[in-house]
Amino acid sequence: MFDAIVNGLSGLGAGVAHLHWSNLVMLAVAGLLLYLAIQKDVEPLLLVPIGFGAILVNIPLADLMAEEGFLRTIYNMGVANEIFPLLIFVGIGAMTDFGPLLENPKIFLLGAAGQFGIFLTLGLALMFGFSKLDAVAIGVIGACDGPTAIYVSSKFAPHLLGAVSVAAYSYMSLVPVIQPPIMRLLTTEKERTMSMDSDTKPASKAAKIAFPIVITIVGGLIAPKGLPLLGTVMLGNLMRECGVVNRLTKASENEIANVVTLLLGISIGATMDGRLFLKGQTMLVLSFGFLAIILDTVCGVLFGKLMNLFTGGKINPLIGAAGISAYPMAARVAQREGLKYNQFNFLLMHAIGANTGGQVGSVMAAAIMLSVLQGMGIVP
Amino acid sequence: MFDAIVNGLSGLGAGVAHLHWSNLVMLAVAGLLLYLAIQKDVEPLLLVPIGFGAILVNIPLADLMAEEGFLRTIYNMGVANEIFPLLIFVGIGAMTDFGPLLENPKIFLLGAAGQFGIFLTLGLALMFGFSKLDAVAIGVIGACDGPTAIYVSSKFAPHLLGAVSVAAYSYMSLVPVIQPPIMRLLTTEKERTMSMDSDTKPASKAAKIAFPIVITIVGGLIAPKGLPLLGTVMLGNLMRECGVVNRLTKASENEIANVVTLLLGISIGATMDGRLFLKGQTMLVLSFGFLAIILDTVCGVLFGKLMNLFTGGKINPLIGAAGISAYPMAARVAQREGLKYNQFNFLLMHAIGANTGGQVGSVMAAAIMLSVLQGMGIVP
Amino acid sequence: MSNLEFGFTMIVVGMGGTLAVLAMFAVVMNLLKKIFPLTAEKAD
Amino acid sequence: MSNLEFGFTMIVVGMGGTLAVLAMFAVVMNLLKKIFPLTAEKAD
Repeated sequence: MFDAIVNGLSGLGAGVAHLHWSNLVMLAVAGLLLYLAIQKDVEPLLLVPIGFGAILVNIPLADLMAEEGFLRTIYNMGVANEIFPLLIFVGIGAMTDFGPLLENPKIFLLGAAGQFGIFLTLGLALMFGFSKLDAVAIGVIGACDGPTAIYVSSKFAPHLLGAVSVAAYSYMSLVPVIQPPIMRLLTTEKERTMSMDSDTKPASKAAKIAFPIVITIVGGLIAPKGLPLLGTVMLGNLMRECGVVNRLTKASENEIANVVTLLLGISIGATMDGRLFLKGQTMLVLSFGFLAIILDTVCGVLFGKLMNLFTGGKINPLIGAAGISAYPMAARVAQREGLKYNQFNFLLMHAIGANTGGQVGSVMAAAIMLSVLQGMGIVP
Repeated sequence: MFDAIVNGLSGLGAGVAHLHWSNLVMLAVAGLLLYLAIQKDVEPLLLVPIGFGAILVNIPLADLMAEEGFLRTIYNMGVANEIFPLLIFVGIGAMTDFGPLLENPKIFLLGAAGQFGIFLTLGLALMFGFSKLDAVAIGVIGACDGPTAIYVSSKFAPHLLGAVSVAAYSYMSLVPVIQPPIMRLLTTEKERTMSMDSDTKPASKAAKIAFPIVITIVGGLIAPKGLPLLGTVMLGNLMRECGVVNRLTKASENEIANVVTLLLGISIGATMDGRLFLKGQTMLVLSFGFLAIILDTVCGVLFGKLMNLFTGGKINPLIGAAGISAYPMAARVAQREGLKYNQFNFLLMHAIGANTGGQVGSVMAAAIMLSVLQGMGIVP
Repeated sequence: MSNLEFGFTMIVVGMGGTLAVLAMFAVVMNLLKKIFPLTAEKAD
Repeated sequence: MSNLEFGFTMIVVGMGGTLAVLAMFAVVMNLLKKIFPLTAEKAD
C-alpha cells in the first residue's frame, strides 16, 4: 500500500526531475517572446501564442507534441498540410487594397527587387553548408511575409519551422529599426527630398476586379507550384473588390483569420522544444534571416535609384525600401523618412503601391523558387 | 551550369505547355460564373468561390486537387464527409421561420408537390441511360436546395458534384425567370385573382418549439437515412425558436455559415477540372436539372389547383409554385404574380408557408430517396 | 433490379412517400397546435 | 547537382524570374487599365 502511494506520488513531480537544461533556456526564450509581444508590441497576435506554445512544449513528460498530444493534433490539422497559412492569406488578400499599385504599375518592379535578399541569402546559406532545402527555408525569411515563410518551411524543412517563423515575424516588426540607416546610407540628401507627382490615373472598379483573376491565371501558369499562395491571396482580394460577398470577406478577415492565427501560433511555438531547437544551426538561421532583410532593403533602394535614373527622376529611391513585403510597416517607414527631409513630401501612396507590390513579389518569389525546385527535380 | 539554369527555367512556363484545351474552356466557364455572380447578382456567395475554385483547379501542374493539394485537403475536410452542407443546414434552420406554415398546416402538401420534379427527372435520366445513382444525383437538382443537392451528389455521385451544385445554385436564382410563364400558362385569370383569407390561428411559442423536435423524431423514424439533413435543419430551427441560445443561433447563421460557405464553394469549384468536367454528360445533367425545376413548378401549380378544388376555393394555385424549396425567391414570385392580377392580393405569408414547406419537403424527398435506395439494397 | 423497375418504383414511392409524410407532418402540426394552444402561452 | 551550381541557378533564375514576372504583371495591369478605363465605369 505504502509502495503504491509512493509510486503514485512519483508521477507528480516527475516533470521537475525530467527538466532538461534546454527546456529551461527555452522557457526563458518564451518569456522573452512574450515580453517583446506584450511590452514592445512586436507582432503580438503571433508572438503571444507562439511564446505560450513554446512554454507548453518545454514542460517535460506532458508530451504535447507526441503522436497523440493536443499540440500535435492542432499542428497536423493545419500546419502539416499547410492549410493555416493559406487561410490567413485569404484574409490578407481581403484586407489589401491594390489600388495604389494599379495607379502606377511600374512600381511593381520595386516589389521584385525587395525579394532579392531571399535568393542572395539562399546562396550564402548553401556556402555555409546548409542543405538545399534548408537553404530555401532560410532564404524565404527574406520574403518578410509570415504565411509564405511558414508555407515554404513547413513544406520543405519542418525542423526549421520554429526558427524561420519566429525570425520572419520578429524581423518584420523590426523593419522600422532595420531599414532607416540603410536607406540613409544608400541615398543622397537630394534623392531623399524628391517629391513624386501624383498625376497617375486611378484604376476603374472593373480593372480592380479583373486584377486578381488575371494575376492568378498568369502567375499560376508561370509558377504552378506557388498557386496555393498566389491563389489564396487573390481569392481574398477578388472577394474584397467584387463587393457582392461581404459576408465572406468579413469572415476571411475576422473569424477565419483570428481562429487560424491562434491555432497557427501555438503550433509554431510547439515546434520549439528545447532539445530540438537549441542548436548552433538555429542561431545561424536567425542570423541569415536578419541578413536577408538587410539585403532586401539594400536591393530595393538600389533598384529605386536605378528606376529613378531611367524614369528621369520620377521615383524617389526611398520607396524602394517599401518593396519588401512587410505590410504596412515598410510603407510607413518610407513615408516617414521622406517627411524628415522634405516636409511636403507625401510618399505614402507610392510606398504603399511598392509595398503591396512586395506582397505579390514575395509570393511570386516563393512560387518561382518552388517551381524551379520542381523543374530541377529536387522536389517531386 | 547552363543546363542547371535551363532545367530551372523549364519549371517556369511548364504550366503553359501543359494547358489542355479543356482547361481553357473551363477558365472561360469560370469567368462566366464570376460574371453572373458579380454583375448579375446570381447567388454570389456561392458562385464567386465556385468560379474562383474552378480557375485554380484548371491551372495545369499546380495539382491542387492531387493527394496533398490544398483544395483536396479542404474538400476532404468537409465535402467528402458531407459536413459542410450539413453545417449550412443548421444555419438555414436558424434563419427559417416556420410560423406561416404552422398557421396553415395543410399548405405543407404543396411542399410535397413541389418535389415531384425530382422523381420525374430521375425517371427520365434513367431512360437516357444514366446509372441509378447518377440519376438520383441529377434528380436531386429538382430539390432546388443547394445543401441537399450537394449532400446527395457528394455521397452517391461525386463525379457529378460540380455540375449538380452549379445547376442547383444557378437555377435557384433563375426561379423568378423560370416560374412566372409556367404559372400563367397553368392557371386561369380567375384563379390568379383569388384572395386567400387569413383567419387561420397563429401557433403558440410552445408549438413552435415542439415542431422541430417532433418533426425530427417522426421524419427520422420514417426515413432514417435522411436524418442528417432533417436533423440539422431542425436543430437550427429549435435553437432559433427556443430563444435561449442566441449565441449559438447567431453563430450558426453567421460565423459557421460564412466560413463553411467559402470553403464549400472553393471545394465545389475544385471539382470542375476541365478534363473531367467537359463531357456530353455534364450538358445533359444541366439540362435535366433545368427540366426538374420546370416539372417541380408544374406539379406544384397543378397540385395547388387540386387543393383549391378540394378546399372549395381557399387556395390560390399560384402559391403552389412556391412549394419548391428555393427560399425565399419562390415565395416572392408567387406574391408578385398574385399582385399583378389583383392589387389587393397579399399571398406572401401563404406563399412563405408553402415555401418553408418546400424546404422540409425537399429534405424529406431526399431522405425518402436515400432510405428507399437502402431498402432496395442499392446502397449499403 | 432493372433501371426501368427502379425508376418506376422511385417515382411511385418517392412522390407518394413524400406526399404521405408531409401530410402526416400537417396532421402532427395540427395536433401540436391543439396540445400547445395559443392561450396557454400567457400562463407561461 | 552540386550546392554551388544550385545556388548560382537559384540566384540567377530566382532574381531574374521574379523581376521578369513582376514586369509582366505591370504590363498586364497597364493593359487592364486600358481595357477597363475609368470612364467606362459610369456607363455601367
